[in-house]
Amino acid sequence: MRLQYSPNIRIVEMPCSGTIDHRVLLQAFEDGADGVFVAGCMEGDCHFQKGNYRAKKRVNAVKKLLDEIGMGGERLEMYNLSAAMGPRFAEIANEMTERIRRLGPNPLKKQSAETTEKEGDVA
Amino acid sequence: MVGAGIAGIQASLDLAESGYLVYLVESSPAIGGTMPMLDKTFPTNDCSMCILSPKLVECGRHLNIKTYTCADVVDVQGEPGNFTVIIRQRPRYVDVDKCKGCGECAEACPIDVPSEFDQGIGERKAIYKPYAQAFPNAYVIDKENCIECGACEEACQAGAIDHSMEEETIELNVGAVVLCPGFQKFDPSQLTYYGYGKYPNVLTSLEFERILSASGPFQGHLVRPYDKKEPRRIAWIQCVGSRNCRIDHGYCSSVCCMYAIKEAVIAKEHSKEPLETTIFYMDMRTYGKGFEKYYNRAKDEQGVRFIRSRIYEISEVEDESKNLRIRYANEDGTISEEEFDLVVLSVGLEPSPGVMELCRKLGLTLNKYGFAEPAPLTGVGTNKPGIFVAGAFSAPKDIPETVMQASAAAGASASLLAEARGTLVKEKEFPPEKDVSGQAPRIGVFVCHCGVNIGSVVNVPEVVEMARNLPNVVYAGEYLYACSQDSQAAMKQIIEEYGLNRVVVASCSPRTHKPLFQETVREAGLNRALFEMANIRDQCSWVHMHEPDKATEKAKDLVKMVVAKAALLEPIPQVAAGVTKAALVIGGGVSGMTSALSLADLGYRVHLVEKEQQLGGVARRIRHGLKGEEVQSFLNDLVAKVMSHPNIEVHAGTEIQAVAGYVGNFITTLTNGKELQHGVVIIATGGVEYKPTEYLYGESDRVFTQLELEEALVAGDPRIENAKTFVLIQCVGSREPERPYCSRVCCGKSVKLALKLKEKNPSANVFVLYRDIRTYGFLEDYYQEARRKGVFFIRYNLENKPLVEKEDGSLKVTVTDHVLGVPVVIEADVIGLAAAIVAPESNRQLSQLFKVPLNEDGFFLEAHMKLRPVDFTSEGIFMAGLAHGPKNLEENIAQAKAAAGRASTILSKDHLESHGVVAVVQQDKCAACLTCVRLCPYNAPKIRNYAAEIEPLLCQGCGTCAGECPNKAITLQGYKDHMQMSMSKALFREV
Amino acid sequence: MKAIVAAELDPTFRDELAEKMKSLDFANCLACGACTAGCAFSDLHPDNDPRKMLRKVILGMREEILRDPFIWYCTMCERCTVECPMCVNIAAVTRAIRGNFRTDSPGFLQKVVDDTIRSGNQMDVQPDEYMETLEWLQEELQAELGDPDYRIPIDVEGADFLFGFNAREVKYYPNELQNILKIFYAAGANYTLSSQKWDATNLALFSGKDEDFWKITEPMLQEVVRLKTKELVVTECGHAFRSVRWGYRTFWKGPQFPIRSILEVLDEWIQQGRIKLDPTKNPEPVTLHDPCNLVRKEGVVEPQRRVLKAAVMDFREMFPNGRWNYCCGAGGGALAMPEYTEQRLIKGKRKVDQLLATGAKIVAIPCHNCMDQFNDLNKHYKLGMKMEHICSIVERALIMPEKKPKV
Amino acid sequence: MIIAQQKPIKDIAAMIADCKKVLLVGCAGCVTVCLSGGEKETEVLASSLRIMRRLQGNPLETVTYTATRQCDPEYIETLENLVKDVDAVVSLACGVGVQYLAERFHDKWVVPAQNTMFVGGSTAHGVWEERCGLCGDCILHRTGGICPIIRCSKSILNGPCGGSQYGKCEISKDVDCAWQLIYDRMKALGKLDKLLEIQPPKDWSKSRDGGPRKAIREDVMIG
Repeated sequence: MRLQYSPNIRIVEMPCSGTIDHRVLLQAFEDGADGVFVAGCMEGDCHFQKGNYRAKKRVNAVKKLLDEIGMGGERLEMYNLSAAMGPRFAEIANEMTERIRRLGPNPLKKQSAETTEKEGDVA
Repeated sequence: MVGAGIAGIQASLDLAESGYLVYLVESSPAIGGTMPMLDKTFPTNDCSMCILSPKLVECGRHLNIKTYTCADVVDVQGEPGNFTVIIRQRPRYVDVDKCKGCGECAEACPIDVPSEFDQGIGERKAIYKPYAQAFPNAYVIDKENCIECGACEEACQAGAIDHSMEEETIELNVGAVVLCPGFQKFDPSQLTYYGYGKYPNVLTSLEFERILSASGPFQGHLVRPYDKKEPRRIAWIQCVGSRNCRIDHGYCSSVCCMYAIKEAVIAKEHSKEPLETTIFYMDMRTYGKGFEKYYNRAKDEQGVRFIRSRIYEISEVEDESKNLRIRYANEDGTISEEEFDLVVLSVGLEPSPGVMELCRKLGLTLNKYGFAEPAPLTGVGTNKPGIFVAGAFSAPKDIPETVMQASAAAGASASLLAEARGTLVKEKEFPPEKDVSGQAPRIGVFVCHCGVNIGSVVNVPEVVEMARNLPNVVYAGEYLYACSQDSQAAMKQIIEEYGLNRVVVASCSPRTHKPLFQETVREAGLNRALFEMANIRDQCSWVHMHEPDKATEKAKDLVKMVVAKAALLEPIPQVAAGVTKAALVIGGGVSGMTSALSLADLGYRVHLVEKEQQLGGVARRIRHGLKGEEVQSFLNDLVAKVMSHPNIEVHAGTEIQAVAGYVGNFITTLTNGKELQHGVVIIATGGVEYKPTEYLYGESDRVFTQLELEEALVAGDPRIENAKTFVLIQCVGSREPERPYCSRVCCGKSVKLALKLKEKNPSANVFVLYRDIRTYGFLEDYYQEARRKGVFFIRYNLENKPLVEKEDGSLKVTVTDHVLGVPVVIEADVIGLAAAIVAPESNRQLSQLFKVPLNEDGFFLEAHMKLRPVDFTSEGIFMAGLAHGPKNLEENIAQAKAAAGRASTILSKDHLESHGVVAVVQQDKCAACLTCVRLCPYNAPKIRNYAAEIEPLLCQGCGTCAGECPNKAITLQGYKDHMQMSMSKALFREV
Repeated sequence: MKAIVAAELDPTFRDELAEKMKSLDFANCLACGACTAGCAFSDLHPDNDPRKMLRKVILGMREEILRDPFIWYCTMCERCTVECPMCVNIAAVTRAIRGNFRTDSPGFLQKVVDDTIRSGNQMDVQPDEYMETLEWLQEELQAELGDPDYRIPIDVEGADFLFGFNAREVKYYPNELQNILKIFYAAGANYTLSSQKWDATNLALFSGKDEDFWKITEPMLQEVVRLKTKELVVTECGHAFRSVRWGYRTFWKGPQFPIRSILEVLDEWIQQGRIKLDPTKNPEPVTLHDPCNLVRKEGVVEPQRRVLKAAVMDFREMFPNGRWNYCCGAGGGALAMPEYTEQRLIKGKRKVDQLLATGAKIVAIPCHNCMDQFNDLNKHYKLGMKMEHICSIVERALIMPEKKPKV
Repeated sequence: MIIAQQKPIKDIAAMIADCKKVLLVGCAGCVTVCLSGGEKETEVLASSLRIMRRLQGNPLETVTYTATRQCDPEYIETLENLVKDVDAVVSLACGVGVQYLAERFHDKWVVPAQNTMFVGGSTAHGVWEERCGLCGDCILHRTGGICPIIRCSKSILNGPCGGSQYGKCEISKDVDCAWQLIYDRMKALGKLDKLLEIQPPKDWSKSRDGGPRKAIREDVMIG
């Protein structure tokens, strides 16, 4: 449908959101991601029945962990949408980009002082 | 197979996959028919070429399909099972095997002539290839315009050009013939008042498609051919060459309303400046699945103007802009005049004279418009046994219906030749798989332009340059169309030359193109799993159109991530599984029974499950088909055939309890306890008539639904017999916010009911209150017959619906006449409501059992609206009939045969190969903590000797267990954690 | 218009009309609006929308139709449905309603029809008056042609063609008849006039009563048989030409013979060189009006253009023209309905705009009804243009042959 | 099996606040089964600690290893070269593992990442319940297989205490009264009379009250 959305998103393809692992999420932040979101199917529509429920539990666990370690849990989010909902994906992409812009770049970057221009245009 | 449009291609693929040798005869130099000329297709806005090219390549490369281009059938003799077909192949003057499609010859050729493919707007040389992804990927010489200068011969290094080629006559011996030669577009120059051919800014819709298309003469840049200016105001005129008795084209061409909306929407997308689009129409006929939503979105959100007025004439303004002026009448009779930069004529479809000539020779009966209308209630049959029809040649129709009819024709031909299955076919051999274990990764990166779809936004050379110095990359190159046949050949050659053991393609969506590239990688001797795709089109160029530099930046990142993952890819062994040669058909209506019979005739066992005690479904309540067919007698002998067929076992009065297994090996338990083993499933659970809440339904015994009215009429109910005034109201429950879809059959049915009422009592007053009369195709003749017989048609709109009131015992209907603009007050004796067709509640439960999705309206969601209308995404499960969506009996029968045709492509195989992406347990790390056993919905993991073990054939590859195994003993092949982590690491590490 | 009560609708009206018209095509109507857009006058004044009229017919609103002004406003020019996709013919419907259902025939339309039936011609010219005028013309021509034994052939049997013309050419504009006869003379035409029946016009074409119509036109056709001529040629008059052609096709059962317009004959003569023209005689810019009956309904389009191009220096087309021309506003017997003169002049405005756009000084008008309308428009809109028949223009450019051709 | 739960991350971080490099050791035994100390949890803990310390501007280097079990010397022998240059070792095993590491690497500071909770089993995925108190002198044969020491809040031997309502213990309505369970079971088995026998006070010397215990099997000892 060629809907335009923010170009700050990089997509990692998985067969199902149920494949996501706590470490992969944490690793993304450690590597420098400013924000991560997991897009799974609508609740109850998962082709593999429970994949997206498990993903939501794991994402919530990691969100709690991120709060505890000072990174901030809002940088990670789980969304549920179906393959047919192009407009919803674009909306999420823009919404998440705005949220991360508000939160600012990944705090680890400030610490390690070298700025990558990934988020160059962030106000 | 006569004609290689989408119908010919689909039918050939289905038959070849079911074990039959197919001769595909195409009169033009390349297969593909009209679809390659289209820019986008409705209602998904997929690029037509992108969804077609995998099928083109699959059909082109298929061992069991022999394609004859530039060939026409001249004669067919013999009887079903043994036909001799004479075909005449015109010389191509280029040897197809030698020609690499490199195009040097065309460069050298001095002759420029208008290109037929580009509808005469673009140009081509005397030696040309119809279009980029054409199959066969070879050039052809157009002798009329060739001046025999020999320049092409010199330029051709492959020595493929041979001017001495002559016409050949070839004789083929076949068992069945499928005629699907497509249609011819109506030539609007004969309607002088539109000025086509006289005014340069009046174009046909197909010409406009070429202007919109990225492979078109202007590379998708929307300009007027006349002065290359970008138009600001475009008008579409509907019913050009359709619904016109004056030129004996009284039928409706069924597709023009939808393609006009699509062209308007896509044109808006192509123009930087705001573009005003207007469609002049009589009835907006968006009756297919998802069409109404598409129309509403175009109208309400995308600002396409719809003006209900048939255009009298187009005149040209005097100044040199040659813009066009249209003087048209509004619905209230006032006159408006507007100027447009461009007018597109939505030309209809008509049979091509050459084909009609062939049909006459074959003794095929054509209808009064020259179409080969199928024998009633057969979907694909003709008056000649053994000869079937499919596609727009049988009636003007849309691509999904064409594909359904093609699969149905394939199914019908297959069942005719059931014994000969598998006798003439060859298996596909692959070279032995190279052992790459232990080798350091050597990655090849192939970046695609996809015409301008990627190249116009993402700076492809920059991406290739970046990819060249990524770790482990030994080759990086760019391709205009990575999916086209020549690029595939180049890829194989480069894998050989550079000794690649990993391949990355940066192009479009893996969903449509991964299998195609994996096939090529496998043909080059590499395991299919050593391949990964970066989607730099749907995730970059398409969605960041107006930010090219950011899109290029993102494309580079995606390639970096995928290359990092590619380095870690390991070969995955293929696991084969047997196929139970039996089918489960759910639903004993006409669709279910037709599918069951088709499969049974093919020699497979069929379990037909019906929740009622007797077969028949909703068809039990239908007396006459839309064309007057006797439905009850047809239904009874269908039931008789099913009950008596040795291969069919009917399970009545029972439903599905539980489902296990996967394609080829399903085990289903019924509520009566029986356990069935089968290889495929066809869901044909039908539809239910909506119980209206409007128009006093239920509060007066004189308000019927259509089915009730037909039953009462046939039974001679006194309420009907002595009624004098009838009011039929359309769109009751359909095209409403709660059910934003058209139930498609009610207009045809109301017209038929009105005719029946008039026939019974000519002096009766019959009113039909409608929003759009959607009697598409040849149903339009019945609409005209109803008007001639004095049925009153009054249009209402959503804001001003008819008012039905009870007034001292009688029903009063008030509606505003759409021409005179004054209210009409009708004392109705009988009111018939065109109640919607809704999805049965049981669909939700079935969707859970088989894990197949529903769309928002509750009907089952097919794998692809355009090209896989009867398949589900999960393998081995198909659908037919009202379960897919509202359609009439004829169309349901075609879809039922199509589902059987598709299912037989699986049942005809002895074993299936699993797709390989499954979870694996590293036994020594497993603490047998039972997490995986408890989590897996498919019961794939079992604990054996103190550690978990996953049954590869049961595992669906979802990775839920891998994500939660506490000791990381389970990994999902192809998607291991360290692969995903390597992608994020690569993303943020500066190269 | 008040609310329509379905019970009061009278569907039999539709069938009655169909029986009278011997066609039910009008019932195909899709109410698509093409005719409303095609009608050049539907937006100029109320009650001129063909779609609304036909809707009343289809719904069976008998009373409404019996007093719908559209029936008399419509000039029956057929532009609306010339390409109707459902083969509806609004003009035929209007005419059938006028003739079979309406009793309020306006102005003196019916009086003229009755006169024509009685006297054989539209202007009630008595036979002696007719013969005197011809004799008078004969003398004039003998003087003008300098040929004392020139005779106007009357009742000459076996001639190539019988010439039928318009009563106005005898009653008011004998000079125009003179021009025609002079041209015939120059071409050495082998023709004859009839003493019994010479006026080809027939206002019953507009009144819609077929019995009246056939009473008037049949004698004209019978004259051809009586005088044993090879064909019938009709003067520059739209509805006269249409009447004899339509009558011939619809009712005539007698022997077959061609019927042509004088313009086709002039064109033939010019091509064959039987008459020579000197265009410099007509220096001023000339434009051509296409009468609906002659051009759209009977298809005579090119001959008059070739004739004019041979006869004038500066010929300019108006737009639209030919089969798509605008009616002058006076069709359908409007000139015989003084009470609708105002509507007629409003309709004429569209034609005036066309004329001004061409910048021509002379308007060639091959039709008498149109001629009256153009004269009214000339005065009403102060155009200051000359309105002429094509024969007058041709006569002016005529190069008379030296010696006297055999008669 | 032994059930353990991870300490809050702040506490773990506090224990190693002054360390620059630590070794985190998971255990593939009981703590993997109770989802608190396997390889996955070890690496999640490591990653969390690294992020936390980097955020505080005091980056921490971590090495992770998951032993098959930490309660057998041979399995922790492999840590020999891993512990060389680390400032501390964080063990995700139960208390036994932590002490084995401490004993083996006496020059290394070893800290527990878990709170070893109890000996029990899972009643649902993610839910564990205590069942055995390791008293060293099992009396289950007298109570139909239901242990009053652990499951009765007051560990009385001759219950019920009379405070239970509707079969739930007076301390919490989520806790079953052990003796209600024992009574129901013995009644079902028709052995109610056995409950009449008065139980003498338990010999707690067999439990940890007698000091840390040792179990020796002469027959299998090597050398």
